[in-house]
Amino acid sequence: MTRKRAAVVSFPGSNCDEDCVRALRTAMDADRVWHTARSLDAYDAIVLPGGFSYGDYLRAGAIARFSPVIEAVHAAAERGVPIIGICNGFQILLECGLLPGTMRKNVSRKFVCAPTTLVVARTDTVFTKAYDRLERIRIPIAHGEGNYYCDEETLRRIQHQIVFRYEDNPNGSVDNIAGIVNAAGNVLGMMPHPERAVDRWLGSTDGVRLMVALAAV
Amino acid sequence: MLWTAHIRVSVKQNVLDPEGQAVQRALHMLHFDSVTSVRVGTYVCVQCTANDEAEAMQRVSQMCDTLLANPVTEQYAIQLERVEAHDA
Amino acid sequence: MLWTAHIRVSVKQNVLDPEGQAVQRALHMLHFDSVTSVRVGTYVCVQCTANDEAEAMQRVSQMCDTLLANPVTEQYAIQLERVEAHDA
Amino acid sequence: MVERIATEPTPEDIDTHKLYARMGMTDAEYALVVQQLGRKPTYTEIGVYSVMWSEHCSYKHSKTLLRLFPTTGSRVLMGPGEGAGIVDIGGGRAVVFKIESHNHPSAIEPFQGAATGVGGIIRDIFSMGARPIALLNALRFGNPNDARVRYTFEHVVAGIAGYGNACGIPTVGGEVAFDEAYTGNPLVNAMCVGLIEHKHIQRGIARGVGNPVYYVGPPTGRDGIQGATFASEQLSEQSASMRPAVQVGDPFMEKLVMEACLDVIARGLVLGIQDMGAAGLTCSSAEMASKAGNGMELWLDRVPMREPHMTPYELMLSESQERMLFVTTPDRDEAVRDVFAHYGLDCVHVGVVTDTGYLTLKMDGHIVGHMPVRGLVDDCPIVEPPAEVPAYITREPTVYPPVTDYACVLHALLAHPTIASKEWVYAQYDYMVRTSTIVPPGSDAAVVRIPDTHTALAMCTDGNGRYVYLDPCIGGRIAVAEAARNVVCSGGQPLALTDNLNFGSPQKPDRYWQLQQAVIGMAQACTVLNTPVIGGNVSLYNEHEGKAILPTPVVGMVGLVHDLEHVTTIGWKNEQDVVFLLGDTYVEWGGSAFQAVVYETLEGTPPMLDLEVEKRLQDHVLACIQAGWIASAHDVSEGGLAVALAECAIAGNIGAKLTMPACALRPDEWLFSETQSRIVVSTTPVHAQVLMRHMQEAGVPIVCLGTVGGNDLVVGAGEECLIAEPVDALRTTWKGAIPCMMQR
Ligand SMILES: Nc1ncnc2c1ncn2[C@@H]1O[C@H](COP(=O)(O)OP(=O)(O)O)[C@@H](O)[C@H]1O
Ligand SMILES: [Mg+2]
Repeated sequence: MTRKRAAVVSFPGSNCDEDCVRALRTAMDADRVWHTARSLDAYDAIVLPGGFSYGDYLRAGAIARFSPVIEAVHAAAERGVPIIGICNGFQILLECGLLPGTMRKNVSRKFVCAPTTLVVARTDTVFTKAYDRLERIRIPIAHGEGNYYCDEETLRRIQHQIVFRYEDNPNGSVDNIAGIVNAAGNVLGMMPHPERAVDRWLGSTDGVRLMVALAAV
Repeated sequence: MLWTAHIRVSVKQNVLDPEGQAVQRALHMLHFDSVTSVRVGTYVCVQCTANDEAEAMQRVSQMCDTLLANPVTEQYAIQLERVEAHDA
Repeated sequence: MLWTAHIRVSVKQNVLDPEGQAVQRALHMLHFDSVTSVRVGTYVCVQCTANDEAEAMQRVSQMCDTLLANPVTEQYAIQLERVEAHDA
Repeated sequence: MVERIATEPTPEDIDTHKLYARMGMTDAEYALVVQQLGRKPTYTEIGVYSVMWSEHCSYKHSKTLLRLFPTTGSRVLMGPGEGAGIVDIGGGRAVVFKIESHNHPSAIEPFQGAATGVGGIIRDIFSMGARPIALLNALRFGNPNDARVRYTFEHVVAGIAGYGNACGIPTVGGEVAFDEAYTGNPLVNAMCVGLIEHKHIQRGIARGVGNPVYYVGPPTGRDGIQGATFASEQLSEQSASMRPAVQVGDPFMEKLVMEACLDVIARGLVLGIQDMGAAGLTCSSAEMASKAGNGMELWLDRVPMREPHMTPYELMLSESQERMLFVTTPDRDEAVRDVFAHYGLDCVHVGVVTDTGYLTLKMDGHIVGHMPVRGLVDDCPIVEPPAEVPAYITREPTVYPPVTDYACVLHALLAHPTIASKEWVYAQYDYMVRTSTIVPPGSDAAVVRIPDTHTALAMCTDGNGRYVYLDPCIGGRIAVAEAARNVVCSGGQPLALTDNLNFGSPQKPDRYWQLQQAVIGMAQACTVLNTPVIGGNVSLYNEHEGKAILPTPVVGMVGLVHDLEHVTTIGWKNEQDVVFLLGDTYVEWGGSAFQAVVYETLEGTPPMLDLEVEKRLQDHVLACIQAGWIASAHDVSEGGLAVALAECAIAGNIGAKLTMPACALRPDEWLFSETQSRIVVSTTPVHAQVLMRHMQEAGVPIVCLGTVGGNDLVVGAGEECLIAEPVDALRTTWKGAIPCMMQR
């Protein structure tokens, strides 16, 4: 079997791109791809990493959504390619409509960096099949706008799309949402950083199974 | 012709505004007891050229729809002002 | 009497506004070529009681001076509106 | 012929009305400028001289003192003199670091002042060609009962977070202390650490006559003009209005400029590069020319401008942020432009390296300034002001009556914002980005892995102004020793340090004496502990309406962890582990947190520090850590032994049952005195004997205090119980203090 290859898209201001590449490489090949790329056809998986694309000016992800690469991301989403948006990447996926809802400032109105415990709500996605249902995993967060919001009607509709919930809600997200997938199940957005939980020196290895699952798609 | 558009982007009425609430609490702590509600949003001031007010309004609305406001949670209001030639 | 104050807080003219510049570049990227300048600030909508317009204005200015605007880098403008009794 | 700008005062006006005085220049300095030029300077020229000869750029009051620091060592690749110092760490790699202050801007606009301080120190690191891997800071604020102090604290922290987080550099450590003395004049010192391969090391040097000089970064505005001079004055009520415009940071721009500069450097396209920091274009151009022994001609009309009608004076003195100046060769023009274009940046050809030895400024073809580079950079008259021992200095030790409720005092100490948990602060910093942070904020030193190796760097900042106030020489020694001790406790071998000297006006003899004595004490410690000074910063005139801050040298120490397995943290680990105290304890109340909290005063003499004792302690603790005998290590500092023990318990989330050894001290003295050169270590029962024997043979005082276990911290003396507190209760006090203070 040939090794799978992931694209980690760098936007101006992305800053977790290198971390994602390093974490993915334990399981698969990974390249950094600059946001001006027009095609992502060569890749088996796509990661939109964390950071402050375009300085997070106006709203996080609002400007990145117009980068040339986003069309290719839409196309890949339609083809069923697994796509993960982490932190700022999640915000971008919301802004470009690949996932429902929106992100607002943390209720504390402060940036928060901390280890958190997530409860895995779904294990039947390509991303989470290596976890146990309702398993508690340790994955850190680092964001100022991670307060997930959608209206009640939407919340009812996406119940089945919720993949991760916070055990202790750190930012005010509705329904303790930390990560959701699209209806088709191939686009995942999550605020916590799995790439920061990949070896014992970092305090948790719970992110590794996500990387491995992605490589096995 | 040059126009100044004052754009007020704010959280929709039926959506909770935690930032506004935090500011309201802060104002009460500073003894501004007369305050009954606070909403916080973004103010964007755009200068642009257009042949007339209608065109300016149409352009600025389009900017709001595509970039400046998030349709899921935000609404916007535009006030236009003509900039006199010698200022431009 | 109840008043609505629309407060526009913006970066002072001679102070750098990186957010405004980033938004301006984005608007140009989206082919809004008519845009000549963008400043981004905060919009605060405060409802408060006051006996008359002058008092309302004085209260809201004070809120701006103490909390809502940073006097070193920001300026503000206030628009007042009377809220009709049945709305309040 | 040098022409003047029509709207500006004439050289004659400047002379007769002494306009130079407003720029902070003395009559004698002005006379020297006239002598250097052979004529009266124009407004532009006197502006350039005034910032180059300000304290901030010329170090005129501190240069002779800084020479006392040892600056060389077998690992030192570059000492003071460039943007940052460089230390070899083997494998063809080196670590680059520096600390810098942004005290005065932060006093006036806390968020932007702190943010731009971080931005500036990051540029110092990447302009050397190094990849920034970590940020630290040292902060001092006044009494938090004052609402303005809380505002400053909150916004300084937000400013540091806002900038560092967006640049993708983890803020991994630092310190925050509160004392009345900093009320009108907070301290904001930021430190950046970078990694570099030897072959990529850059210098800020304008090499090669005829080579083009480029400007990269955002356009120049009227930001912070005369900022360097401003940093050399004391604060007053007028300061706030004096500034036409504060500098605003744009971390997004910084990130792009950083990536682009590291890219052109890695491609070998650059001959010399320097950031435009204090005094902007003036300082960077003059220093680059000076280091090469060349001249430089700048075409100011080509400098990108944010506002119309900017004058040469404004362009030369502006401190707009995120700008860099670099020199390359003419044939690389296109390659350089391509790299910057990739990041969406323009670079502009703004001048040329000349052989004249002059800095020549042209605007629209007219010469508007022509000044000798050497004169600007090197010939600022050095001042050696008189020093005088302040009247408050005493040799009398302080004595206090015994306290009886030890737990109550312990809680009061833990609740003191200087000692309390700083989680409220560092939770706002992204301390994990770059996925190399092995020990996050909250231990003695932060530990950051060196990518692709099994080694790491330990780093911290330290400096206790209370000790320095009472005895600057001893206080200076302690600052260095404590920083090194923190690195050792984390498993690192101290390599070198950077320092920031935050003091009052050197023109007042008692304050100059504080500076002088502190430098002497620091230099002594550097020599004995074998940690040379590879760079630093001096911030004088830290006064508010005539009242000086506590004299506060801050030491930023970096150490090498030779193997990740050596990484050690403060928390107790396992039931049954044995707790030892290394080092002797004396009755030393002067400058202690006990004194601050219980008596709300600052008096007496600080703890003494025998450098040989300190060195022996550090060497042997490190050796035992490397031998694998130590489970946790924590140095005893503010709050004394009681606080150190509580912190070990809270961090490890486990209690201990301990006993005060029989000695001549009262329990409160043993618990709260701040005697130096002490470390609390724990070890598994298996290693307890060997550790004990090793220390005894080495001549390091060691006593066994008891064992780890249970949910309570219990300390007894003979039959008497001194402290018996649930660890949860201690944690609640310690963690809750700052959030509670900020909710007021
Ligand atoms: N307190 C100090 N201790 C050691 N070196 C210092 C100290 N202060 C300044 N230096 C060194 O003097 C040199 C000149 O500093 P300079 O480049 O003018 O500082 P900056 O870049 O902060 O404006 C630098 O290499 C700096 O590291
Ligand atoms: Mg420098």
